[in-house]
Amino acid sequence: MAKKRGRGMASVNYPTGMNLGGDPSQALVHATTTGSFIVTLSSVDLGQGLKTVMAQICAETLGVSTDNVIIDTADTDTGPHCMGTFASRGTHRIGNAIIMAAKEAKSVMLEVAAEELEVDSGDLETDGKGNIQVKGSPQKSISVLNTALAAHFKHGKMISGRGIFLQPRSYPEPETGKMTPATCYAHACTVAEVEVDTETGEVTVLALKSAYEVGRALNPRMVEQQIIGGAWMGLSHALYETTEPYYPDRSHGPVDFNQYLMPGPGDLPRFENVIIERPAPDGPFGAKGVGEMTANSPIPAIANAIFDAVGVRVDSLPITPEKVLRGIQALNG
Amino acid sequence: MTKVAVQFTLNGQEQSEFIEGGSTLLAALRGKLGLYSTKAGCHQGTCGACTVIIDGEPRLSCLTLAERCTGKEVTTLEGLTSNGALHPLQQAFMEGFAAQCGFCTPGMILAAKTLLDRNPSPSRDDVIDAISGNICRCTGYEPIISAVLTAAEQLRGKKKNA
Amino acid sequence: MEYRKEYFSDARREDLTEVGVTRQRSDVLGHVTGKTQYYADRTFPGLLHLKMVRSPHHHARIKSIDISKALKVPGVVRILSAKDVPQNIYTILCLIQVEPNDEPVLAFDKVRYKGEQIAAVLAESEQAALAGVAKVKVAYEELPAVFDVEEALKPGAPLVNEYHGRNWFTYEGHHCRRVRFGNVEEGFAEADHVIEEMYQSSPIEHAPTETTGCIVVPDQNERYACYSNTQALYFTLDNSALILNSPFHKLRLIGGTVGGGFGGKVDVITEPIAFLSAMLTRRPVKYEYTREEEMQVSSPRAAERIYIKDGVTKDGRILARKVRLYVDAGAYSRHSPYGTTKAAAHMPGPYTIPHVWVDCHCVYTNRTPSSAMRGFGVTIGDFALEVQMDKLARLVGMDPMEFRILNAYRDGDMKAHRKEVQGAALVECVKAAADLAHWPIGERYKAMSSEKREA
Amino acid sequence: MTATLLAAKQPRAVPGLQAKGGTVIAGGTLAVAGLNYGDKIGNPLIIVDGLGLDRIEVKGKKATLGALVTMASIARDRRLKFLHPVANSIGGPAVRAMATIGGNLFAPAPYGDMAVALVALDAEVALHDGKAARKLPLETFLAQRKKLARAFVTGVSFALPEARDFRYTKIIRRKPVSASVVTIAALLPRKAGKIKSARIALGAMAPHAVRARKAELALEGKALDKMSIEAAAKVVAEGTAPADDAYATAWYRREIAPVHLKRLLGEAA
Repeated sequence: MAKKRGRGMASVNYPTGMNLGGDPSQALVHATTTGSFIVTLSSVDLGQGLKTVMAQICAETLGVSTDNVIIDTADTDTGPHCMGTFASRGTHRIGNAIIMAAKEAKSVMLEVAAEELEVDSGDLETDGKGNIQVKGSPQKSISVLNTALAAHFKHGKMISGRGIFLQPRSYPEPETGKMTPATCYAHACTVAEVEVDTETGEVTVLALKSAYEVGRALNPRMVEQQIIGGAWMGLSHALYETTEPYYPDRSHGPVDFNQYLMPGPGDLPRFENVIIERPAPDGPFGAKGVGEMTANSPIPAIANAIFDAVGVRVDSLPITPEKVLRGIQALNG
Repeated sequence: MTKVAVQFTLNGQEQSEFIEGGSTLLAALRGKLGLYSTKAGCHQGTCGACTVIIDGEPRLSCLTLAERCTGKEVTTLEGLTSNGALHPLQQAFMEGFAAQCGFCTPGMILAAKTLLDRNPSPSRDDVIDAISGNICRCTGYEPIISAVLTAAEQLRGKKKNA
Repeated sequence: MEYRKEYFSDARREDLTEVGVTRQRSDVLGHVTGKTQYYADRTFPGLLHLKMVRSPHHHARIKSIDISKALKVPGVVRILSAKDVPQNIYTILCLIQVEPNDEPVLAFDKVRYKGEQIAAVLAESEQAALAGVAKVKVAYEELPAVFDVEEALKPGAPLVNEYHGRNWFTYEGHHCRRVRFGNVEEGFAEADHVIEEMYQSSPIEHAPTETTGCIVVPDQNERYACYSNTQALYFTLDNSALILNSPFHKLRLIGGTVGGGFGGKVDVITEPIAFLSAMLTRRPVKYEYTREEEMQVSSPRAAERIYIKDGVTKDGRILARKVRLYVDAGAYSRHSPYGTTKAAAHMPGPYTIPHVWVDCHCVYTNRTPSSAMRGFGVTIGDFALEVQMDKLARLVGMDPMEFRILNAYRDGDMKAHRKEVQGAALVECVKAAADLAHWPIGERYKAMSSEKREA
Repeated sequence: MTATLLAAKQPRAVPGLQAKGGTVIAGGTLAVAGLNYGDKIGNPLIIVDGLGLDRIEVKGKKATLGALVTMASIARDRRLKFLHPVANSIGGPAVRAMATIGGNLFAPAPYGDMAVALVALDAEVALHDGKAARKLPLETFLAQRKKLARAFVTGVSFALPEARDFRYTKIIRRKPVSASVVTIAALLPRKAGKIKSARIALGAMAPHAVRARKAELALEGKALDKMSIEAAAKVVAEGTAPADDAYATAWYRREIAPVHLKRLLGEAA
């Protein structure tokens, strides 16, 4: 039995948001009578955790606890427009819209608090624990709850805000392709370690070791979810997946999860990851979109590792055992 | 439409229902009993999202005729929480960030439960085998495997202390 | 997961309390107790089930559709065909001014891929709807089909989509999306080595564990609520209203909790026909893909064929890169014209290359229309680029990490699409990955940075 | 549209019900999936749960398994330890808890791994044609299974091998369980160091499990050594008719069958 090991690497970048922009999203923020904040959206959580991160962004902007923010999505009768959840745009576009809405709501809240405390609203700050206080003299404070009650029942003011984020549309120049596809890019580099069975062409991915530059990891464990799930998908694309195994021939297309091959829980490599943060000037607290990118660098890294192990280049996806074996046989003449 | 009677224990409660002849347990649970934790991902027996426990064994409710459940004990994810207290598996899935879209989670947890009920000290390979019929497209499985191992550890600790 | 905070340390705010820290997912309790409500976790009295009559052919003329026997199947309530659809021809990206409308909601004169929708059978149960589907008789005259992107571009290839009149999408008068930067021929002439390689992928399925679907429910006031797992509510609402010729305010989309998307749920396929069915029957209607439909009929990630020709100096500088990229759009546009432009914008990868020439073709063939998927327009391009980079590094005898660092784009460089680089971080990622994998790189490369180009 | 379930009271009643268009539901893993997709499945659905066909009997050196014995119950039975790897290679635990021996005999390639093991074991199939109960060698049954679809399989029986004489491997793409690229089961009884009546069965190398007779001949009377293994591997794919499918091509299956036979027998040597 002959097994050969190899390693390969690949580095990539990925644009945040819809290519060429023109993809707005909106948010409404308002306080309840008792100082909870509701963010109303028509944005979709596919499982990546949008609802959680949007609550964090709103809380950070307002200076309240994340637990105090409720995300109400997604109903077109109540939620303002959102272009949708795709193109790694959710955190960036909707996050920015929420920051804008929350800032407006916060300024109303501070105005009310200022009247209650008889100070200038510019001298106020939130303490993140449910209070609004005078900068430098925290003993002079009012709770967010009492501020909200006062706004509703005493001042007749609505603590609310509207937000939208739009990266204006860019139109490519037809001749040269001059365009602005995106304003910020995330980055990744993956090292793949593989073992190749030279008699059968089977590839085992032993490890995927990656560095990801994400702007700012707003919720580190959830970024890690994207990274590991994405790296797994990359491995899956590299070695397994296709709806047309004999493309461009249409035959033998899989119709179930037995035939549609993806790595199972027994095919997992060791995942090791590090995070780098270079905040994007236009990202919410510097964040860039990373959901899509995480699947990309493992694919060529694995292909390059296979070459390193057995000297076979498979330049077509997926890299099946058959393609590898044919390559090995061709090398051996 | 021919209706037929079925009687079984569902999450500890006697259940008798008239269902359409030939319908699956999955259809009965979701359509008739309003228990939506059991998910329909393929109706082919290839995704595991509809996994339930019948008489201690994991079963695919999409391939199980409801009428054949007569006299049997059926557990769905709704049956795991007792008086609002989470099962250690549920706790471990939460704390281990082992769910993303959540669609495979009920089936995963039930598949894992049948393992832990039988084998309190599973190896990593035992866990891998237990969830091998359940497809997850989001997590890459790794956090799920860790969560099941963590839950097993906690369950063993509980037993020791009891 | 470890942070490498030594990079860009001065750019990082340290005063944040709610972001930058892990918080438990707000939806996870629902997930682990099975209480999270997905679109299908609802029961409506009188719900009708929709099943689709689909083309068994890759390319055929429809001679006749006979629904008479199907209407007699017990439980079948109504069968819709193209003539029932107010604006049957649409294209989803008309919302961002992509033209022309090129796809029928229900096929009538021709089918252009195997699995294409022809007639919607509405019935009291799924089984009845399936039995109805089996009884719809469609007579076809098979036509020659084309499955290969380069074959499809040749003169005399079977014409896939008459709305385009040719087998490619036209970009402002050009047969492809192009990028021209510098002069590649000059670059090749200056290079020590020139290589050209071809890369190929095949279609890939999103495979969310929850299949695509929706339930449309009429309310008492002539409005229609659609519970959907779409990734984009307004995209779906607006396209549906256009197809139905309906005032926008009559339609309502409810969703937001989805069992995995990955780009597979941005097409607008199930909702318009479910809306129409609910309008015509005044009953709730569910249209959900089976797993088989999800895998073979719903849009996959496009197959791509990519030719990359590079000129490189013996000390490892890439001087010129020429890319010809073919996106297999399948029979209809869907999101492919957009994805093809995104692919062009992505070239030549995160590297600074003085001479770049890119032609990205969006090509129509007789297969399931492709559409968006995680990494749309980029994932397959990255595979090709990065395998090519490995080949180039080996060709000039350089370490592949060092070769990437040397060519990596830096702040202030000009990209091929004539946008100045800002916020680059590729060099740092490569260095950090090398470190993580104990992959030695030279001091000269360790000293390099994305923030400035070394002398 | 709805289906009617009918519980058969006697095995002999089943073929008659099938002749009237009924379908036997054993584990349901194949039939109910078809039902869900609107396949024309015969009605009524014949349920055979009450016939005592879920029993495993071991008497002396002989095992008899009812048609409704599941993969999970085989995998739990200590007397059938040598079959555990076979049962555990089929589906995930939920499928194993449902899938039956009887169903496995009808599973089309690349499914039907238990049948591969049973062919190597020279199992006999017990069936009832409505008039009489009879027995057929499994190999004969598989070759005629389309014709025999109306007969009701009640169980299988086989002689228990010495554990060390039985070998099994299943090559898969997705781990730990997936459909077969190639499955090999081998029974290699040895006497005085020489192989006596070798049986090698292959899965996914034909529409149903088949024997690799040339490979068996190459081993017959030989010591299990490098030379005999090489000789057997060389001819193992001869006469097979594997298919191209979503998992692999026929070419690939033929190419790796010898490699895996070598590895399987090498372990045993």
